[in-house]
Formats: sequence, structure tokens, C-alpha cells
Amino acid sequence: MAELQFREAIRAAMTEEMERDEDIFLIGEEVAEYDGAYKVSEGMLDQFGPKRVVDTPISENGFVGLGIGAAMNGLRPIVELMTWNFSFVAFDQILNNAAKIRYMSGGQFSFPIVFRGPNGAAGQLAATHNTSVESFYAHIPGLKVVSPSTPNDSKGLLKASIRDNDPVLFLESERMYGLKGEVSDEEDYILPIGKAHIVREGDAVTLVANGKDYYIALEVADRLAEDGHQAEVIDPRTIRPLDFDTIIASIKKTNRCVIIDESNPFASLSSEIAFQIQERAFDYLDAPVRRITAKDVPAPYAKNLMDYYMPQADDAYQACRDVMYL
Amino acid sequence: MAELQFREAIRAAMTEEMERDEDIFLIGEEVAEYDGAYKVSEGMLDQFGPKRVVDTPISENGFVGLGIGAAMNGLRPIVELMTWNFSFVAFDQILNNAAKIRYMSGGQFSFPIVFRGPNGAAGQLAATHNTSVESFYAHIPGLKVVSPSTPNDSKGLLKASIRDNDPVLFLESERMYGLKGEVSDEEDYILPIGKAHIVREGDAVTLVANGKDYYIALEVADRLAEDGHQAEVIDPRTIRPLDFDTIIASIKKTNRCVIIDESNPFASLSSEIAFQIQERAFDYLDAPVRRITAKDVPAPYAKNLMDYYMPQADDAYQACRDVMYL
Amino acid sequence: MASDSQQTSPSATEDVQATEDHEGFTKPQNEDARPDPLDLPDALEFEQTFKVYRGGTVGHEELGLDTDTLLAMYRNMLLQRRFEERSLQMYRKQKISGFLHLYIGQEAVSTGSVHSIDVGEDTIITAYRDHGIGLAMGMDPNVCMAELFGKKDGCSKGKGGSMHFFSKEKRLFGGHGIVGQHIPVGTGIAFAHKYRGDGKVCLTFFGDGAVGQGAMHEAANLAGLYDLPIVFVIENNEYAMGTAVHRAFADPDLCKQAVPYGMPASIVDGMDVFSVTKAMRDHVAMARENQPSFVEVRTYRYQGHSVSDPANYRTKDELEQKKGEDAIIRLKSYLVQHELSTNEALDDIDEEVKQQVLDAIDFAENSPLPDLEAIYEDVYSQKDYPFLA
Amino acid sequence: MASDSQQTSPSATEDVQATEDHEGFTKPQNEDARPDPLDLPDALEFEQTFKVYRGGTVGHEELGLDTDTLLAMYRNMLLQRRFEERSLQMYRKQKISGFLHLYIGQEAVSTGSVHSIDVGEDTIITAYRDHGIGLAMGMDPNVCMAELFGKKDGCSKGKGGSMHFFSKEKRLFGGHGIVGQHIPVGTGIAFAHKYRGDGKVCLTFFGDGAVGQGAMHEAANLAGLYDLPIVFVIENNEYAMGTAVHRAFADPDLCKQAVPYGMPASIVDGMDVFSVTKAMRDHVAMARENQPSFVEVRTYRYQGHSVSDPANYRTKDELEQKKGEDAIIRLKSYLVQHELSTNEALDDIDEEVKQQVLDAIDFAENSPLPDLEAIYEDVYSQKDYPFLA
Ligand SMILES: Cc1ncc(C[n+]2csc(CCOP(=O)(O)OP(=O)(O)O)c2C)c(N)n1
Ligand SMILES: Cc1ncc(C[n+]2csc(CCOP(=O)(O)OP(=O)(O)O)c2C)c(N)n1
Ligand SMILES: [Mg+2]
Ligand SMILES: [Mg+2]
Repeated sequence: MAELQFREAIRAAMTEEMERDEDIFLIGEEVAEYDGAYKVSEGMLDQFGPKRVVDTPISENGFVGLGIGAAMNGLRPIVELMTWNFSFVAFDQILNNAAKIRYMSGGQFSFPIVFRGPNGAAGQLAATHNTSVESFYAHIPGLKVVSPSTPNDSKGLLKASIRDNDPVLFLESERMYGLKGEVSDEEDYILPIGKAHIVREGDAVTLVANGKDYYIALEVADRLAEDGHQAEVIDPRTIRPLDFDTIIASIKKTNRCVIIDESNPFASLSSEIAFQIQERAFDYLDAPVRRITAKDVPAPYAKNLMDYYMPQADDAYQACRDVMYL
Repeated sequence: MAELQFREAIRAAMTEEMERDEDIFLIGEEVAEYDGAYKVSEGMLDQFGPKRVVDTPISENGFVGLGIGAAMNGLRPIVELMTWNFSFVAFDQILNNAAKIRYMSGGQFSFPIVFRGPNGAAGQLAATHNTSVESFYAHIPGLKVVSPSTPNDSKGLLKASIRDNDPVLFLESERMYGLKGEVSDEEDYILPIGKAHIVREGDAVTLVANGKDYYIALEVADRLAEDGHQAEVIDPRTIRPLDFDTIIASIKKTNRCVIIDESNPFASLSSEIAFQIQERAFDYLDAPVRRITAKDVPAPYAKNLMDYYMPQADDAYQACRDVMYL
Repeated sequence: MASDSQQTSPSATEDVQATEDHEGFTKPQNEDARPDPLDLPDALEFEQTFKVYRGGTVGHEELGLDTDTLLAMYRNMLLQRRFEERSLQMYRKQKISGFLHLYIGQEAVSTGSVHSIDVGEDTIITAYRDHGIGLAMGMDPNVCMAELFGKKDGCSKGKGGSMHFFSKEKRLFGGHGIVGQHIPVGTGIAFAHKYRGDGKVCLTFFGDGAVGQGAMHEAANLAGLYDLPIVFVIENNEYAMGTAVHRAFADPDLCKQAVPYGMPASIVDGMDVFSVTKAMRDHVAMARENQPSFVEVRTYRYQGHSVSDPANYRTKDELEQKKGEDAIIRLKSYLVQHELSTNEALDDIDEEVKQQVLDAIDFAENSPLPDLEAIYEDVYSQKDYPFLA
Repeated sequence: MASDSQQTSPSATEDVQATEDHEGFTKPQNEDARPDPLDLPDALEFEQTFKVYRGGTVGHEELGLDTDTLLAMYRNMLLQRRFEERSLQMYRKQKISGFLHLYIGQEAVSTGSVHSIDVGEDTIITAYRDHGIGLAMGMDPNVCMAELFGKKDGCSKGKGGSMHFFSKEKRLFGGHGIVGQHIPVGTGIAFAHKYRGDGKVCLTFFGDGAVGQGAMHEAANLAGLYDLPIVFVIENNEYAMGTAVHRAFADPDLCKQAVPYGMPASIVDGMDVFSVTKAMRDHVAMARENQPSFVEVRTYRYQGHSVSDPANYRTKDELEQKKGEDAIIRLKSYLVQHELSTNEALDDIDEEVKQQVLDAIDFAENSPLPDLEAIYEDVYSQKDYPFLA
């Protein structure tokens, strides 16, 4: 075990995999000479050279498509999006090419490609630079969407994503890149895609949260514990496919659920989790599934508004108490 | 009342509004000389001339953005997307410009713009040409999303959309363009955006469906009636803002709900409706909210697979019986 | 010190040089190599010559095509034509559904292009008007017709249909439906060729209409920047649906699209298979040296955009005039005039091809529909992916 | 019959002609007007001359700028500089958050451009590096600073921040953060000018990096096709974040981007406010005749891309050399040399401007935060829009 920053864990995963397999390369804006806009790929140009760590112009539609073509022709690209906010100019490439060509070709071509970069809000960056993308992309059959919450998970899940033969969208966070944590240094540390993690066991309420919200969930669980209630905290880790079995099993025990999700609310990840719970654990629910999300508005710049925009621990705590009828 | 095809009702709405207000113009691929790929704008070039009915190159990102700029500078564009499948190359324009600039400018600029075109499946067109877009776009604060099911509604709602000072995404259907129905010829026939329509009253189960699925819902309601059960059928008409009040009131009466929605299921419109129902009518629900959606795969070409892909009346009927515990 | 005027021109199509003076793709951060951007002349003069491959200016001998190859070309062009004529008929009989975009009239483009590459090694990607290319690459008409019928034995297992022919074996990378969006994918295919150093090239075909998509421009810049082994082939058939080229582009000479990307570009008469072959060979040779380029092929489609388009936007005269330049008739006359074959022998080939297409229809008819469970297959390579209901 | 060679060149920058020989935007479906696309020469030769506006080649008299105007220009350039220097300081004091992209070094571009248009009538749209343009257009530094502070009195009510300055009054249409995506919006603003026939033009500014976005190309083609009153202004400051222009573009002479769109284009020394004014006036004149065009302004930013960028990708020497060409110092010397002012008078202006900026900081400090309920305002113009909880 080594203590690594989130960005270092991601770098370690990429580096280990690239050492193992020559077909893997990293491409994106500022990934090479600049060492990455958020220094995730620091030193990788030096180690792997300009053939395998490739700077691009500001052409997401172009280089996302380029990655897809390279994957189709036998390589295993890692495409860095400087942030996921900039993936929307390449949305069609991801939706119609990465996700569907395999199907349309009757399975002749595979797409072993990872798209990665920071997702979601990162402070006072205003409306265009604070979008949580998981609800858009998890809606799309043909994709996998992974969203780790800790440095350790990010290493194990990124290695799994790089080895996966299907397109994986890997969601990181500017706000978490500096976060430190113990990271396995097993030779081949792989965490399976599609498996949720029960971070904390409990029977009073199930809290589902990932990414930055995972830390809010832990805080809420602490506060509830002080009140004498043990919350079960589940980190889905993968958004698509979502490990509903683990969530449903938990609901059958706690009979109530609060989801913390930084996306805008309408037709989002939290909606889907609630749908599945009410469909599959209807008779076990003692209270409606509640959610704490970003407000249903574009992200504002002003500090007080932006703080208010984001999911609040207080609200999540109160929602837990509500569903426990306290 | 006149009997009009769906496409004629849409044309009538555009024509009446364009006669009323010089600032309205229609722009898109093949809208002028070709009379529209689906003949929706037939004759409009002749009536309004090439200044107000404008053909474009195949540049959705370009002309969607152009429409946004024109709206910002005082005009009221109607932007036709040949189909909504092609809106994804302009996704960022809709997400980050149409939906957010008003907010980012502190309300200085308005966006009285309508984006319209056919949405969803239209037969054996394979994976890239059969996407239901409502779950993507209804997720986005700053937009309104309207989806009429009948010629009459399409006229009243399109006129309202054109007069609205906010960006409205108006979803039609290739499959429905030829459908005929009685259409009001009131001078100013306006249906309010954001109001659902209780098409059929009943107390046994609430069926929520729009667009092509609306007709499936009516068929299912007929079959249930033959069994002696009166289903309440609700056509949301507007997807964002969704008229939850009407749906919740219905659930409080029927105590059960089946949603028919052609979108892929994950994080979709149907997920959201279920979320709201379980949150706001928890104590009234006698059974889980069920949904019948497209399969969770890209749309296939082969006839039998494509039929199987789409929501089936049989499945919806069976789901109704299930929630009624029959 | 600024000079008073400065001439700039890209490498002419004749003397191509690989510009690869650096390892890898990204140019190095070499400050010295940059001229001072403010060291400006009074005027920057730019000129570029676009080579034109006119019809009737090159014959089979110059191209080194022997009689067998010529007859194979002829046979294949006819196969494309007859296959599509029957497809149209089958569409009307409702054996085929969805969109059907016919390539009839453009057969010289596919055929000449395929005779400029090493099929099975080099790669091709194109748009939805893909039957001609597929058959030219040697795809089996049986599996192609079965795909149109939406049957299990189709080249894409019936999941793709007309717009989505794929053949991993022949290295046809599709068949794509969103205008322009496959062009970056072609760039990536070429990227992989260069990355592996396998010496192969990628031909990326698209219509005139696709030039309106930003994707084309991003892809071209990337190819020019990374010196990729790619040829961008604009199949300019004068229309994108009902929109004539001069109504869609500020400058209808589409070859000029190459200018900002520093690439050579040519114009080719697409109604002469020899001109196409010659042009494509020249450009493929550039691509093998990692010099990307553009070819604007001027061609024409005889049918409407798709089966449902009556094509009222053009005159009968225009269509008839174009049919007068038909590439198949032209090749036939050429073969007879050069005594490489006879009218009778060539008509026999036609009969054989017609029978081959009828056999393909039989094959398609007899192929079963896909199993319903197949709807969940091929979404992921992962076999146990948990689908939602 | 094909001729043997054919020359093609767009209207030179000097003698511009409005190409509007049709009513409306879309070209008519006039079959006769089209040349036979197969009537091909042996070679198509293309040439275009890009006019270069070198620094130091034009003075205030030629531009008809009187002393008051010159001093106002000087004052405004200083205002931009001092405003941003203080912003940086306020960012470090955490009064300002988010991204802060400074324009320092590029002030001649905003200032010269604004002096080529009719402020309050003509329109401007730009990217996120927008403080300079906003102040040049006459926006109140108080409300600008309040916006950076995220306060209620900010020009965008504190909702936009640094990247999103807007002024409906001055006709600044923002302030946009997604690279390249505001360029089609600029085209639409110009479209509305032409539609209304109001005789106004739209200047659409973007960085060198934005040229890599397909959006730019789609917008340029639309503008060329519809003959829109627009000037595309590339602010080429040599870098997009850490990427130098020659590392991002196959051809670093970005003026050539105009070629496929049949547009005139010029290159301007962006470190000389007079050159910029002259060039922009010429191009604005074209735009008023519905001739869209490109201007590539060669300029330089002194700071990193944003406040958090140490700019290790360039040398200290390079930066120092550029600072040696500083546009404000250049104007100051000019004014003194031409005896239009004195060093002392100009330094007094600087003191006044510094005080003005301090006042703006006071104003921003004292402005209240937005009310929390404001989060739901300005999403829709509809007042009773029902938000989800
Ligand atoms: C992004 C996008 N916009 C619109 C369409 C609808 N569409 C399909 S084909 C076509 C015309 C394309 O013309 P061109 O590129 O010249 O190819 P051709 O049909 O002539 O072979 C259009 C507009 C589409 N498929 N994708
Ligand atoms: C589509 C998109 N991709 C990436 C970014 C991140 N980004 C912000 S500014 C920038 C550099 C832009 O450079 P340039 O256009 O030259 O403008 P400058 O900063 O030099 O003024 C990048 C890559 C973005 N905002 N949008
Ligand atoms: Mg075409
Ligand atoms: Mg720049």
C-alpha cells in the first residue's frame, strides 16, 4: 500500500497498463508537453515518448472520433477529455459511433477505448463548466460508465477499464485530484466494473452516493451515528451497468433510501435508482426514496449561489431523518 | 374544425405565426426548395420567400448556433432538424448556449427559439436513426420540451412554443406525420405548455404515454375496458416542465401507474415519473410503478428485432393487469 | 526584418515529401523552428495547383491493367449496378425496408479506388451509400443482399441494414449514417496504421454534403498535423439530398477544402474508371509516405437520394446527359474498341452477373430472421452484461 | 469543352463587391448558372493574396483620429491593463474565484476593433478572455469588477463571472466558455442584422485554438453562403493554453482558413493599435456590404492561460521580447513623439485609471451577494416555471 493522490493513482493505472501493452496510448489536449491540464499525465511523455502520449488541437469531435477509429483498427486508446464539459461537442461520436458501431456491424468490430477526465462541478466555474454528465451517458446502451470515489478504486477500476473490450467512460473530478488515500500496489490490482461497494454497513437507512457525494454520505452517516443510527453507505462505483442487486439487498434490510447525486434531477441517475428500488423492493420500502441533487438550474458563478446549487450535507441528513420518521 | 394531417397542423401553426410576426423565420436542411424532407414546410418557400424560409448545408452545429444567435439578436427562429437524431452534432449548442446563456447573462438576453423535427423510432432505420431524445434534453434546465400526440395538440402547442420567449424543443414523429385528426381552426388556438391532458378518465390504473405510445395506451385502455376496468390515460404533452400535479392527482385515484415510453430505460423520462410518483404519492401506491420502454440496446435493423425492440401493447396490457393484481 | 512579399505553397502533388522529421505524432515544442509571427511581409501570396484527372486521358496500358483485370473491373461494376437495380425492386416488394440509398452511376469511383489499394490490407470507411464500395471490395453479394433483407446471414447479422455494411475480412470499416461523423473515425484508422507502422493506408469516402460538417475539418487538420496515411475522397455527386453543391458551399470547388490543412488535392472525372484509378493511385502513393491529401471526384447518382426521393430538384435533361457519360458503357466501348473483348462476351458477363444477383436474392430469401435473443448480442463484447428489462 | 487551365481567385480585399444577386439567404435553384462539373481543365490554379497590416505603417492622421480620441484610446488600453492587474491581485486574495483569463498584452486588439465600429449599434461576441473587449466597449468597470466578485451588481448579476461578461446596452453578446461554440452564434447575430436590414455588423472574436473546432468551419461556410455582415477575428496570441499554433495546425498561417469559404482575409500586427484599427475598418466596410471576411490578428498574452498556469511552455526571452513590443508603451511613445501629449500628462491618466480601478474594487466589495432565491431567476423568462425541488 502506498499513499497516493487521486491523480497519481490514475497515472499509475495508465502507466502500468501502457508498460504492459504497446497498443495502449494516451491522447488529448495538453496531455503530453504540458503534463496534463490537471497534471494527471505528468511525466508520461518523458516515459513513453510522443508516439504514445499525443497532444491534440482543441478538436474533441475530431480526436474522440480518431480514438474510436484507432480502437476499431486494433489499438487501445485512452482519450483524455480536459473536462467532460467539453465532451458535448463530441457527443454524437460517443453516442452513435463508440456505443453503436459494434452492434451495427453485427459484432465484427470491438471498441476497447477509455474516455476519461474530470466530471461535475469544480467550484465557481459557471454554467458551462460544471455539468455532471453521468445521466446523459448512462442512458446510452453500448457504453459503460465508471465513477470512482477514492484513489484506490480509481486505480483498480481504471486498470479494469483499460483492459475492457468495450467503451468505458471514466469520470474523475478536479476537486478530488489532490485527495490522498492508500492505494494497493499489487502487481495487477483490478476492481471489477459493475460491482458496487458497501462502504459502511448499517440498518437504519441506505445512502447511495459516488464521487464527491460519497464524502457527503460518509459525513451524514457519521452524524446519524452520533444520533445512534447506523446508515449503510453504498458507493455504486460503476454507473452503467449499475449494481442494483447490491442496492436492493440493502433496501431490503434498511427499508429506506436517500440518494445523493450531483446531477441535475430530471431523468437522472437518482431517478433511475428510485425507479428500480420501488419496482424491485416495493414491499420493503417504509418511506419514499429521497434524493439530494444539484438544483434544477444551470450552475451559477457567485459563491453563495454555487454553494446553494450543490447537494448539501444538511439536506441529506434531514432527508435521512425524514425517511426514518424522526 | 378541419381534418388535417399532423404535418399540415404543424405547417398551419408555423404559417399562421409567420403571417402574424415578421421576425419569425424557418431554417433547416431542405426546408425551402425541397419543401421539407417530410413535406412539413410544403409551399412555405412560395408563400414567404427565401428570406424567411432558408435552406442550409448539412451543418447542424452551425445552423443551430446561427438560430441561437439570431434569437439573441431579436428574431424568433424556428429551426427544423431533419430528424432529432442529427441534433447530437449540435448537442453542445443546445445544452450550453440555448439553455444557459440567458442565465449566464443575468437575464439580459432571451432565446425565443423553437427547435423542431421528428423524434424517436421510425421503423427499420437501424441504431443511429432511431434515438428517442427526450430523456437527454429534458434533463437540461433552461430548456422546454414539448411532445404532442395529435394533430390538434401539435397545432396548439407549436403556436404556444413559437410565442414562448424561452427555447422550446418540439418533438414530432415521422410515423405520425400522415396521421389525420380534427384540428381547431380558432383564430388563435393556443394550448398551454406544461399542462398534461387527461385523455380518458378511469380509476383502475393510470397510463402515462405520449407520442406514438399514446396510441398504444389508448389501445391498452380499450382492452382493459373490455375486461371491465377503466384506465385513466394521461398524455403529458409537455416533457419539461412535466405536469406532475395532474399525474399525482390521478395516482391518488387509481393507486397504480404504468408508463409507456419509447426511450431507452436508464435515467429516462419513465424513471423520473416513477421517482416523482413514489415521492409524492407513496402512501397511495398499491403496486410499484411499472414501465414499458424500448429495450436497453441500440435499435436493430431486422424487422422482427425492431418490432421486439419497441414498446409492445401486449406488455403494457400485462403490466396493467399485474399492478391491478389480476 | 520583414520582407516585402512572401510566397507560400504546399508541396505540389507531383513531388511529395514525407514531412516526418520527428518521432511520434505531436510536433515537438521547438521554439527555434518558429518564425517570428510579427515578421510580416506587406502581402502574403498563396497559390496552389489542383491537378485535374480528366476523363479519357489515360488508358489501361498506362495503368498496367491486363485483360483479366479489366474484365473483372467491368464485371464488378455491372455487379454493383445489377445488385442495386434488384434491391430497388425488392424494396418495392417490401422485402427491404428502412432507407435504401443507391450508388447507381458512381460505380467507377468505388471500382477505380479499390484498384488503387491492396484489398484486405488497406482500409476503407464510407457513408451510408455503401453497397458499391462493399461489392467492389469483394464482399459476397449473398451476405450483402441478406443484410438488406434483415436476415441472420447478413454481413452485419441483419442488425445494420443498407447503411451499415461492414466487413472485417475485407477491411471495410462501414457504412455510417450520421453525415460526416465517420471522417474522424477514418482518421483514427489511419492513425492506427501509422502507429503500428504497417504501411497500410485508409481511404475515407464521403459525400459533398459532408463537407458542411465540422467533423470533416477537425479530421483533416488532425491528419495534416500528424501526417497520417489517409486519402480524403469527396464523392461529389452534385447533390446532398435536394441541395446542389453551389447552394451549400460558399465555394463549390470542394478541392479547395484542402488548403487550410496544407494538403495536396486533385479533381477527378468520376465517370471514367481509368481516371479514378490513376488519381487514386497517385494519392495512395502519397498516403503511403504519410502525406494525407484530398481527392474530389466529380460523379453523379442516377436515382433519387433514397428510394423515396422523386428528385424533382433536377431536370430530366440533366439526368439524361449524365447517363450519356455512364462509366459502365464507357468501359464497355473502350474494351470493344481496343479489341480486348466483344460486345457479345461482355453481354454474357452481364447475364452471369444478373444470375448472380438472382442467386443472392434466393440466398437472402432463404436465410432465417435473426433469433429474438440476438437483440441483446453484440451490444457489448462482455457476454454477461446485465441489461435492463 | 474543357479549357487547359483555369484561374480562380476570390475578390481581393481592395475591391469588394456585395454578391447579393438574389433575395433572401439561400441561393436559388438556378440550374443554368452552374458550370458543367466535368468541364475540367488540366489543372486548376488558385491564388489568393492576404493583405498584411504591418505595425508602424499607419499613423493617426491617416485614420482621422483626433487627439481626444487618441487619448481616450490610450486611457482605455490602460484601463484594461490596470483592471486586470488588480483582478489578478484580487484573485490571489480570494475575492475572485473560478477561472480568470487575463487579456494583458492584447489590448490593442480590443481597442482598435472597437474604434472600427459603431458601439451600441454594431455587435460583438467573443470567448472567455472577455474583460478587455467589455471595457473597450465602454462597460462600467464597477459592474465588471462586481461580476468578477460574484456580486449582485455585476453585469451578469454575479451569475456569469469572468468568462461571461454581457452587455445588452453596449451590444456585447458575451463572454463564452466552450471553445469555438460561440462562433455560429456570432453568425446568427449577423444573420439577424441582415434579416432586419439594419446595416449593422457583427465582430466575432476567437482564439487561435478555436480554429481547431468544427464549429468555426460550419459558421464560416454559412456566413460565406449567406453573405453575412460579419468579421471573423482570430486573436492569434500564439498559444492555446500550452499549445503553440504550429503544434495545433497543419498550416500555422491561420488566415488561410478563409480560402474554402471564398473569403478575403488579412493578417494584422496586433501590437499596434493603429494597424488593428485600419485593418478592422477595412473589414468592417466589407461586412457592411455583406462580404464576410477573416482577420488574423497576431498578438500575445503576457500572463499564463489562466491564473493557475505557470506558462512553462515558453521561454522568458520570448516573453520579454514580446513585452518589448507592448502596444500601450508603443502608443505612449507615439503620442509623445508626435507631440500630441506629454509623458507627464499620460502618467496622470495612468494615475486616474488606477484610481478608477480602486473605486471599482470598492464598488464590488460593497455590492451585496445575490439573494439565494436569485438562483431560480433568469433560467426562464417565464416567471412561474415549476422547478423540481
Ligand atoms: C448529421 C446529419 N444530418 C443530416 C442527415 C440526413 N441526411 C442523410 S444523407 C444526407 C445528404 C448527404 O449528402 P452527401 O454527403 O452529398 O452524400 P450523397 O447522399 O450525395 O451520397 C442528409 C442531409 C444525416 N444523416 N446526418
Ligand atoms: C470545447 C472546449 N475544449 C477545451 C476547452 C478548454 N480550454 C479552455 S481555453 C482553451 C485554450 C483556447 O485557446 P485559444 O482559442 O487560442 O484562446 P486564448 O486562450 O489564447 O485566448 C482550452 C483548451 C474548452 N473550454 N472548450
Ligand atoms: Mg452528394
Ligand atoms: Mg490563443
